[in-house]
Amino acid sequence: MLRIFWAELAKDLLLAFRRRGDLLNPLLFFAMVIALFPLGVSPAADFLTQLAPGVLWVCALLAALLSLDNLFKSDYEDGTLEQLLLSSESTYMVAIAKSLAHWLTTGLPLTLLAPLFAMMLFLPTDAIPVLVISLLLGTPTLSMIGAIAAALTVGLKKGGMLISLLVLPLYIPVLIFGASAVQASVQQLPVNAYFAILGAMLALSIVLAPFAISASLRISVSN
Amino acid sequence: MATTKKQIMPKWFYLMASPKGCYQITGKLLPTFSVLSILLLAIGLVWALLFAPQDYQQGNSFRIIYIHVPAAILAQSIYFTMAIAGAIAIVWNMKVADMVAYSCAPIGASMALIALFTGAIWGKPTWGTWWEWDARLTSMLILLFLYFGVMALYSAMDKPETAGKAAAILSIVGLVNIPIIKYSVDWWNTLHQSATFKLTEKPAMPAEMWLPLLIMVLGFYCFFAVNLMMRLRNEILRREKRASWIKDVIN
Amino acid sequence: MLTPLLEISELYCERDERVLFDNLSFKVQQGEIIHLKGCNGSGKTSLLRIVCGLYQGYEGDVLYKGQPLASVREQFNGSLLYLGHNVSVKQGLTLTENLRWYAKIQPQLDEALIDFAIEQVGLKNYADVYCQNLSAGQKRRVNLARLYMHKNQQYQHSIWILDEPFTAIDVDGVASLESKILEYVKGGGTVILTTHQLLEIKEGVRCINLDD
Amino acid sequence: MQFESLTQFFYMGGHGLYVWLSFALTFIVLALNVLQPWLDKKSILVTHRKRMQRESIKK
Repeated sequence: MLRIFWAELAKDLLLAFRRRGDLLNPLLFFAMVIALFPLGVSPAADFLTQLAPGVLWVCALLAALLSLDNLFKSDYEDGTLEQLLLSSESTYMVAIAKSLAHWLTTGLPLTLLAPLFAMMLFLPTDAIPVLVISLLLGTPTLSMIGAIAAALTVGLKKGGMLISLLVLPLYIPVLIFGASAVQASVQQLPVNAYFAILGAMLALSIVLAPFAISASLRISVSN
Repeated sequence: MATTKKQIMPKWFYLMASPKGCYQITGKLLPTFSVLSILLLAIGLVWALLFAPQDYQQGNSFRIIYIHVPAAILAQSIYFTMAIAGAIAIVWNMKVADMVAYSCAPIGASMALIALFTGAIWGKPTWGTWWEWDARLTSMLILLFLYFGVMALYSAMDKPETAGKAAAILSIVGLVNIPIIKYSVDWWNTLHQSATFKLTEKPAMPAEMWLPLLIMVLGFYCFFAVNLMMRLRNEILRREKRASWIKDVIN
Repeated sequence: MLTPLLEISELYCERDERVLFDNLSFKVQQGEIIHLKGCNGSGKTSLLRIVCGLYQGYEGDVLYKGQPLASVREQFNGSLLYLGHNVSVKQGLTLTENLRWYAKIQPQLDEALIDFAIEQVGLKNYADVYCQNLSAGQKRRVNLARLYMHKNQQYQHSIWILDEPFTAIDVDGVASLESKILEYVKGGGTVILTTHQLLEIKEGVRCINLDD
Repeated sequence: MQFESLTQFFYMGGHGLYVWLSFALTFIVLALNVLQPWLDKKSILVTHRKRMQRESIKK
């Protein structure tokens, strides 16, 4: 049961490592969009401070979203996805492994880079740990939910735009609580409640999403 | 597999489960429901517009409630229906349930649309703005997005069977999320105190106000039933083109 | 008589407005070699995918040891090796890495046999080459190597479903593959394959023609 | 009866625009919902008839 999990995780991470260049793209996207806000709206410090929690979270969310398209694509195209579905080991574990790999290659780097951009948006330093923790709890959920949409659209020629359409409404709760947590810490309010809820959503998504993912994969392959 | 199911469910269920049986039954039910819905909507409309008293705060703009609330209720219960049908379609891999889910999506979307329109229009006299980020409207907007997602997925896939299954999964995922979304939006709303005074939140409505509302709600439900059956029958015709009984229908 | 390993009954399947099979039924006994024939587009690949449980857009039953496929999927998958049209190898991994991954996700394969398998398909010198540098035929053979990794004592009740296994393979490759298939079947294995060439193997081969 | 005259009924105490606009939009959307499947059915039947003719010619 765990055997296929590790095998799949190792495979995806190894492949990702061999194409290191691609790992940078979401991060660069993150950086550029962040830079757009002071340019587009206003560089005034107090204003950006107000904006920062929402902007940081929205950008992280979009960056994670854009990398979803390739989550299952290559496996689907070269046929290894079929072989995975034909394994006697559980597809549930495959789903978790793939989502985890996606998080490790996008969500985690984004989280680690976030403080840097938080500085650029004048987010108070004592709010930065909260930002990091909220991203740590939130971005895996995004990967789990996003994997469902990726699995549903993997068989389609032009899945890219569709994924965002399917997944963004489902991202809203994570966005709300993630951003609110940072907001609260900016206003010196307690944040534990937010973390608890983000954690709960993460747990829920880890338990339920893989069912949806594996079912979607079977459907997509059968198309 | 069918044999194992036989014991579980009542007989009519299997009649409905077969496209042919479903087509015939809905054919019988359609006229009744059409008459019923027209009647209810007509009565409700006249009552709501002419006889229902106006609200002491909102005056006559309050009459919008008689379409806003039914549409909002329908939008939610149709999504529920769609997801349940989708679940049945996947678990028992039942064609008709799949088609029901498919037919639900556009109706639900238009209900959500109506709820949003009327809510916005209503907002103008009550809040002074066309749009207010009020919790109800916001979650209704998100619900509309969910509907659009399901419909987009349907239209993106070329094989109806696959499209049906995929969209079914999506709608189930959406169903799981709806309570979370609602909860989060409500919280977000209380966080940023926007609308001081909520649409449709009335202290104990008098009977002459809520009776027509009740009738309108029933009318909308009947309309949904009629519309669903129409679309469902079309879908059956479209997909069962090889079946022999279709030929009798066509000629 | 004993229950057949595989039973396909009253299969109906249509793809893009064309009926591929209408109430197609056949049984597969253990130790048989089923040779699916038919012109291009006669639905050979679709049939194989249906039997594997990869393609669901059909009506009718596919039974494995008398059980519907969906209900015994794990057991069935555990005994199945499917060789599809796709090469099913990761370009970014070396030949050995690919096979090791297969050995991990498909327990009926033996990791210890990797080197032997690579040698059998004549890619000894390519063991550590990235698959993106291999030719089409060589990639094909990487996938074929899985057949040589099948755990020897587990031929009983197991099935190979091979879609055009001989394409892009040179003459001696074909010969060795056929002898492997023969050994496998002798050991109690069962094979369903499609190919346009005629097989050297004769005994135990049953042809099913999808054209009529 | 809440309104003395027809003009008052349309005026709705200054809220006429909003009330009538929302009711009109609702009506339009509902009407489209009925119309679309109705037209759809016609087209489906036509295509089916065409297909059956083709197939009967083949035989």
